[in-house]
Amino acid sequence: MWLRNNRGVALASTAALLLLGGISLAFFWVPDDVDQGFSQRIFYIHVPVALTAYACFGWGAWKALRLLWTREVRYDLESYTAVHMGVIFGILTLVTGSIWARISWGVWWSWGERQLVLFLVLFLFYSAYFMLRYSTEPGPRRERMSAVYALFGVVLIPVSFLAIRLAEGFIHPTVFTRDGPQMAGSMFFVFCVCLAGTLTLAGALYANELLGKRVDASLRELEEALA
Amino acid sequence: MTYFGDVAALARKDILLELRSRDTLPAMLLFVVSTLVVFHFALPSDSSDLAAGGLLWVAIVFTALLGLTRAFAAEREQRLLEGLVLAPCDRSAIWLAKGASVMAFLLLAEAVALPAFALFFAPVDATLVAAVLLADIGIAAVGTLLAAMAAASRARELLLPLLFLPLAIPVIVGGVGATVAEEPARYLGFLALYDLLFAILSWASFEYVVTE
Amino acid sequence: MIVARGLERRFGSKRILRGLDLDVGERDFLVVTGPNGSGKSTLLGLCAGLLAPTGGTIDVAAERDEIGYLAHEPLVYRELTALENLDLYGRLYRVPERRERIGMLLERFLLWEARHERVSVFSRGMVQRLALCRALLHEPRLLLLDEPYTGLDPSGGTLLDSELEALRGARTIVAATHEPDRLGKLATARLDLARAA
Amino acid sequence: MTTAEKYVTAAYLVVLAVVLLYVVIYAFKLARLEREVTRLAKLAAERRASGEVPEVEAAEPLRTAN
Repeated sequence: MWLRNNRGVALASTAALLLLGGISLAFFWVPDDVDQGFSQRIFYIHVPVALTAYACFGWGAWKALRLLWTREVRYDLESYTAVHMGVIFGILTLVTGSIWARISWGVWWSWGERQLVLFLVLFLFYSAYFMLRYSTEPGPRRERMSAVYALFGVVLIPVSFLAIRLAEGFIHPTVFTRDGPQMAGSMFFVFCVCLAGTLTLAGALYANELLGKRVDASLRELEEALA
Repeated sequence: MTYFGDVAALARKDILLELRSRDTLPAMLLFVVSTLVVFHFALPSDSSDLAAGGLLWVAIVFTALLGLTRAFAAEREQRLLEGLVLAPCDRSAIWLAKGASVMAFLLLAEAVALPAFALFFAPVDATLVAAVLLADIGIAAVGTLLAAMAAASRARELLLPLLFLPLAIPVIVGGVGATVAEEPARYLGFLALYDLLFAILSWASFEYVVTE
Repeated sequence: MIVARGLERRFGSKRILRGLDLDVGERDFLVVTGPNGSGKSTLLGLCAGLLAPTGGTIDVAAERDEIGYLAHEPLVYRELTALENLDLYGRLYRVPERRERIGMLLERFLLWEARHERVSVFSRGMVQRLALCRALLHEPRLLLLDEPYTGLDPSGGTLLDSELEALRGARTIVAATHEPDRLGKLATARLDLARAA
Repeated sequence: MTTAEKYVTAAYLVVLAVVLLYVVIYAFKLARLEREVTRLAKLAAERRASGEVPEVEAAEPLRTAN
């Protein structure tokens, strides 16, 4: 019962523990990568953040699907909040990925880095999602259009990924790959801790943001009742 | 077969409207040729045919965008889409008919653009034509759905390119790949996959975009 | 025919209808009155299925092809002729013996002479008469009329009077108007949205 | 600290900074909500003082609530 009423608190504290642990392990415990040395340690934040962003977009699309199925209005806010979180984590992916490109190849941007390019496309796509919401009157029509657009997003992710792989065939050959030797067991463990940390962090932010948006909406109702 | 009867009636209406008002197709034709001429001056003289092939795709996508912004112009002015939505026909028939007319205009524009491209820049082969046809399907399918969304928003013409271009990037990749790569088959396959996925998705979701 | 409970519709933060209960029986003639912005058109849109309620429920016991809706806008293409417009809708509504039905309606509403002219050259009254033809085309069981007398000249008004007289008791009719006098004598039920709100 | 170490640390700090930025933005939002609640509470109190009992529609479910 306590857990249900304080989901945000539980998520936030779990996220704090996991992330603190994961980051400490990533810095002080895990051995250096054979090829990339110390700089490989950025992997433990960049990749979990990217996967979390995908998870948020997927969660948003799932809520969108639920909205179209059930017509229950609350799914609109949930889908919107999930996409919102996805964009925050997407921006983080772009920034950390850019830093990684700087360490590895000395440039801030590399079109050869698939994940980075994909997140740029997704960033543009989901920015348009916000434009769509802002330029439409709130109501059932907007809820449904946003939901359809969010669903297009999860189809666009694999399609774009494929497109970016194919584009390497003619834009420029892949010189750098990060598919190095198999991850050592300890590396994989740290990666999992960090991934769990970012996922719960996203969950905590999502729960908070959703709560705030609901309070906002309820206040507006109250204002109308009192006016 | 009433479904295709509905589609035919609706598409016929769109063609008829265009024949009467003549405001979309001439604009598209003029636009695509102008774009190619602009590209001639934008390309340094020693750049390869490959670069020109890439620009052809930019021209096609932006010409399609021009047509798409006009796609629901007649319906939008007097909320006529409501009239169509009220009719007992399947709502996806409205999408299919509109998509077909968008595609017809796009094909006509390309019937001018491809010979012009061959004349100005580089020869056009069967692969390129196939890629253009496949790309048109995807562009018309996704674009029609997004045009209906944009028509319901306040920003309208401004919103459509923002919604459409991120979704058009895979089309550009497939098209340019088929134009310049040594082995175009997999790019054509990719375009076909895109068409299939997004046509089904748009067909199934159009109803939700135009109803409440 | 139409049952609404606690019906509410808002547009953004603006609440147009709130807690409306409504029962319209088979073959009733309901006249909805109220000032501009009181929700007459919104109510008709909800009945037609164009709008979804944001609260409460509404059940309309008619399929889409049994509803005729005369909207605020005429819902006809300006660049098509009267005949082409009705032909398009006739096909979409799968009207049996389409040509005959269209011809009959055009004659009854004095548009036969103008059938090959584009709607863009029509006068306001002609457009409204064409919109009426469009709404009546498929002989709907439920007729929703939004300000049906708007733009009609006196003769058009008389035409509509006799048409409604004939349909009264045979069809379910919901008509919204801000001047209730003319429709008042036909009404079997009334709803004043200014008071209901 | 080597360059690599600096960059890696920077990447982790960026994540931290964005989360903190979010907290700041959220604080502003909370402040706004707090102001509105205060205003509405005052409004309700005035209503009660003037003898008019506001018709609080408790039964009406909020559109956005669970």
